[in-house]
Amino acid sequence: MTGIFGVSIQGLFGQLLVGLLNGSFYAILSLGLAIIFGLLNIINFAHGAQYMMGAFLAWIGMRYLGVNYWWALLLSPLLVGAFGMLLERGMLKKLYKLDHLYGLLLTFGLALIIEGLFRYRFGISGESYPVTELLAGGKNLGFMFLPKYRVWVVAASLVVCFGTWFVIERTKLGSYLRAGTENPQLLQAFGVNVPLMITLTYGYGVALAAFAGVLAAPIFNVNPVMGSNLIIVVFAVVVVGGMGSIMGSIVTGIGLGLIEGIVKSGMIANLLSSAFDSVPVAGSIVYPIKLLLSPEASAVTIFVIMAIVLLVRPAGLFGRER
Amino acid sequence: MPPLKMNAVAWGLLVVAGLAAPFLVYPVFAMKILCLALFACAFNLLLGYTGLLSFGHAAFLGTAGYVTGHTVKVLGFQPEIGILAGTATAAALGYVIGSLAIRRSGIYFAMITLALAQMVYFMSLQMPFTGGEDGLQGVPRGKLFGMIDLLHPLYMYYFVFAIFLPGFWVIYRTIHSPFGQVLKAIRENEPRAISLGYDVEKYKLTAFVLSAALSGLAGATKTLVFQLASLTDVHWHMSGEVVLMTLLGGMGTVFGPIVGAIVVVSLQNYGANIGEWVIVITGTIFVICVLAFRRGIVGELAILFKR
Amino acid sequence: MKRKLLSALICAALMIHVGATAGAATKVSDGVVKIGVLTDMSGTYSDLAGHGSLVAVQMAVADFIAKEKPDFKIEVISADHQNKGDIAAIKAREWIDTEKVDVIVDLVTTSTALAVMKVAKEKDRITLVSGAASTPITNEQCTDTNVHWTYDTYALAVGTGKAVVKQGGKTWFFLTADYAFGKSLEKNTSDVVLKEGGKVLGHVLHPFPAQDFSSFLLQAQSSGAQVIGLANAGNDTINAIKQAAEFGITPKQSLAGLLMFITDVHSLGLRATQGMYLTTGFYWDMNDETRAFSKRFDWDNRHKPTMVQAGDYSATYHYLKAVKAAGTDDTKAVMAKMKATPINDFFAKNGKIRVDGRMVHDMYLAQVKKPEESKYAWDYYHIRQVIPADQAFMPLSESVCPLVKK
Amino acid sequence: MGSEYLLETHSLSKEFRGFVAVNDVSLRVKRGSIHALIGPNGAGKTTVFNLITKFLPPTSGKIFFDGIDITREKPAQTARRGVIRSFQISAVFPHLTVLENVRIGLQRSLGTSFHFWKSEKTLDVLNDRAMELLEAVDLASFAFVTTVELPYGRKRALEIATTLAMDPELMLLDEPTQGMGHEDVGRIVELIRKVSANRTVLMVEHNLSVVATLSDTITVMQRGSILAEGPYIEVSKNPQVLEAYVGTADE
Repeated sequence: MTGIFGVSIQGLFGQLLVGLLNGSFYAILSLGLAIIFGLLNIINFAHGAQYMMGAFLAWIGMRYLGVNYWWALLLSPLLVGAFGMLLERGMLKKLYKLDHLYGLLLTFGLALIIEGLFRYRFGISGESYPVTELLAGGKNLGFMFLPKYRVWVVAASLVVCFGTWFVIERTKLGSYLRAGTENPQLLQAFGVNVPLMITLTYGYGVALAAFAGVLAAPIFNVNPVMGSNLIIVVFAVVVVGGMGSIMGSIVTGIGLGLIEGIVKSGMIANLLSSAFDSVPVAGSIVYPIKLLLSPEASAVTIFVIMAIVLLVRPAGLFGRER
Repeated sequence: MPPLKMNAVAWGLLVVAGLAAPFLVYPVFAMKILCLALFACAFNLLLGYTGLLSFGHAAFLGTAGYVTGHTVKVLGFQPEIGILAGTATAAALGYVIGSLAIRRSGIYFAMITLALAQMVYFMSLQMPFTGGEDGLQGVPRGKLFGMIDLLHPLYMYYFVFAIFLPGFWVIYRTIHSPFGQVLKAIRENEPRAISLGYDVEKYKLTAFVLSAALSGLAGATKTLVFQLASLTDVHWHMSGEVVLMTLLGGMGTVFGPIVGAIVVVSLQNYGANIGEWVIVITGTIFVICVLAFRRGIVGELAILFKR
Repeated sequence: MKRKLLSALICAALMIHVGATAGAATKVSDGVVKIGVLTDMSGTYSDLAGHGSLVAVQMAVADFIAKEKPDFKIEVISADHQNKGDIAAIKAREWIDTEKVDVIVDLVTTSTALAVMKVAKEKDRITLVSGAASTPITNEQCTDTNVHWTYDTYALAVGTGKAVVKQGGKTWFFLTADYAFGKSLEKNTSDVVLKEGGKVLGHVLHPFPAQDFSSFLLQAQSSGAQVIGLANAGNDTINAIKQAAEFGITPKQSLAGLLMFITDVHSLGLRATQGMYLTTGFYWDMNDETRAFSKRFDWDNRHKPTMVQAGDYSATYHYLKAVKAAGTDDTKAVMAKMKATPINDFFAKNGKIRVDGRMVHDMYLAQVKKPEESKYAWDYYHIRQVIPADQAFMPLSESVCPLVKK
Repeated sequence: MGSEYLLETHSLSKEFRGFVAVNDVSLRVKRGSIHALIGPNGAGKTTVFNLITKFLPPTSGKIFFDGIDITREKPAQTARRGVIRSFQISAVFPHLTVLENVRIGLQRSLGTSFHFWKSEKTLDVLNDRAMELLEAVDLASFAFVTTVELPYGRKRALEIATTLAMDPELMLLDEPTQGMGHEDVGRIVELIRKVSANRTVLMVEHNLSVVATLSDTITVMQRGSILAEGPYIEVSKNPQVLEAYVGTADE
């Protein structure tokens, strides 16, 4: 087998491809968080719970109402987005003048409530959502089997991510949004209904989470904790990308997926082993680093990256210094 | 009532309640409250008095627990040596994490502490001496100074109380010290504190290490109480719990975190039957605290008494 | 993961006073036999244990009273240990000190089981572990006041491993959760695979818990192994199975779930799990006895009992019988009686309790049905083979429990 | 004693991502003078302040205080040399009492600021000096009030008292009269005049009448560069300055 450090070229290719698939999930979730942070200055801890709601609504629709996947893809984000707008109007709104800390704590509490209610109703084991007929199966690329559904996930999330980026960075509506982050009073003076804009923005960010949830439903087990498993990682993506930076969150999300793929392949750990293990002292010095970059540590990879990025570039890769 | 008098009354209540507690409630339960109250007070030193929200404080609680457990169980030292070792390790870890984290402030500070604590969690899962998922079980309480058998619940309780009181006193004194004045100034207006010639990073780091050490003291003691060190104490949920205790009791109040710890631990203990609702109720408390009750229990009471 | 951050509000301890009029014979300390059900009511394991475990224990008590007409009172209390060792330990201590609890049942997750076993040993009370799975419970950490009732990782690994190798699955690759439990599951299984003449091609450790398994599955796939052993549990297992189907890994390579419950199969559906082999201590649809039990168990028409819950019933009943037979609730006497009496009920066949606390009984090798074979709700397994009690568990000769005299 | 100029900057520049906020500014502040920095919004005045007090690192150029190169120092270090600034928005510690605010300025001299084991009562020795300073800014009667409850103008006065507590050689005042009513302005102007005795003051100020009454020298900045420098009479006649201010000096 030809390969680098115990991983075949094909194997690496497969890992990168899979990494891209995961990356697009991170991207779409962190994009929602970034939009919300940009305008509301709130870290939306409930994002994971809202993602879970999206997936569950799709499942409920299918199970009880006969709503198919495509309708779910449309309806679930709309419903969850509307729910988000209610939260914004009812609760978040009262916190804008306070320390950012309170927004974080409130949404943290909301996440617990939502998750608890779903747990109570649906139990912990979760439910299974089948892949829609049209996207079932896959294609054998020789080095790996590529499920059609994952290709669809990548395509759909890239379209949504870059569409959102385009609207925010290149249109008049987007320019209002950006102005709103800089100087809401001035924008209000120009006759823009800023509170409404904030509500809609939060709704959109939340709807993005739900959209990701519906995309995820056929891949992952739909269960009440699926979001809280993911949310801290996505947080880290937003921080690395630069809080509130749209492009930063997209690029970092995808990039992290790719890096995770490489770490999970075990290539880096193997490389460090082959380079240092025979050297007596260096081997034991490198050991903890190797541990942090081994496949089983892939869940920590993002935090290592985050610590490094924050020390070198405090505002994140794409963030602006203020 | 003037604040000073109020503090004296609170101290009196604290000592009396602390001495009487094992005769009123189940001693182990009271010990758990003391440990977590000390933890919350140490955390409050940062959040309430320096304005730093650490989302990774479980790392200090848990690491100290493991080190103490290992020192006592495997290396066979006496309990007081174990506690010292745990506290010292937490302080050292606090120095490392603190030096990295205090370079940034606000939400970034919270995120860095969370990230570094996640790494500590991962290490705890991996290192052979922690027992991984099963934890470090059956840590002996041993004999204090080789004489007093700590297996006796009352002896153990008063030993814990004898750790809590000075620990809490250090926090109280720190808050009301020249150093505490500077911390408050940093919390209130950091750039101004800099422009008055204070190296705020050094002050923040000192406060961070102090807070980490005292959290470690709490974790070390907790390990002896339960004879167990487990992943629970390094998990980020524990970091969230300590935020809740502080917020609920009243951040930036001296006695608030103690009240918060009593409420939260009681809920945990006596509410053990509610099952799924546990999470919903916890979430609801968070929401209510943030929306309507930001001063916390002690903060609101203080306002009430002032009127 | 966010099992629960904290805990709960005011509780009314759930107690059922199902007493009988006092006779004379049985000497029960403080007049009542108190059973504490300590389990995960809200977290990851609340479906396979949780409230259902409490229901099962209550059924056992009710049946015992109806059938055996005891001359002592029995009470059941329960609590949520939230999968935290310290909460479990404090609850156990408090129960024993203030509630005078005589026996603690269920104990899902190894860390809580070990913590409570220590407390019970110190206070001379009995623990009946049904939920937790790790082998240290009856090995290096064994106590003489504990019975490990339902299953353990060794039994599952051996049962499944042996059967799969015999079916022709000679080459294995393991997907292992990166913590003590996952690693011991992998080790137990690979030992069996090697002993049966199979080969282990490699393994990959994954973080615990994990969501996306595609990277790890690709590695398993490229190993070319016939069988991919899943040395993990719960949601990790579920997601791995689901994604293996998605990536076309199954049915070309087959999966062996080393710790799977019927609740997992239920949530995955038969399409993703069909054909898988798994070892279980109990299946609700095995015979009239089990069906009768399961029908009564189903308190809200949504649940069938898992092996953990059925084991709770069996253990509780056996314990109460021993109390009656011994004429006392003294721990030493009851333990002696329990160990002396063989167990044969709807759950356990050919059961007996060994000196290390292991209750050995027949285990079953099940294969998951194809979707078209399933006729009604929860109709999931073919029972392919009975694994006799003396072969199902780790032999005493291999046990490192200090109670075992060699 | 050092040179005639207490503070000098040599070709100071600061760029933010391609945008030049401060361009080649060489400033000389005479010892014992009141020196005003004026200019339209966005001229770079506050950035110059931030550079001098080390809150921002310069892209190029050097800063000398009392003849010593302080370009690479940390902000707190520079502050300890006696360069004390105020901020555009009032820089007080809102939830400390008025007395405590001033004491924060005084307490560093005790050398016990890291002593977390000492009682804060050890700070009481500073109370007399603190009261003197409060007296000087007419705040003695507010000593035990929580600062957040003071009216705006009083907060600026408190800020100056705290600054004085540091016994600064060079005071940097960033828009000391911003957002004040007419009466308050008058009081602050008097205060600045009073405290500037034996000190050097560099201030950014928009209110030209304040500048005219107080300052010895004026530096006018525009788009990051120095446009003109000299006494008020001279500068106010400079055609370039007039041009820069017409239409923009309407505040």
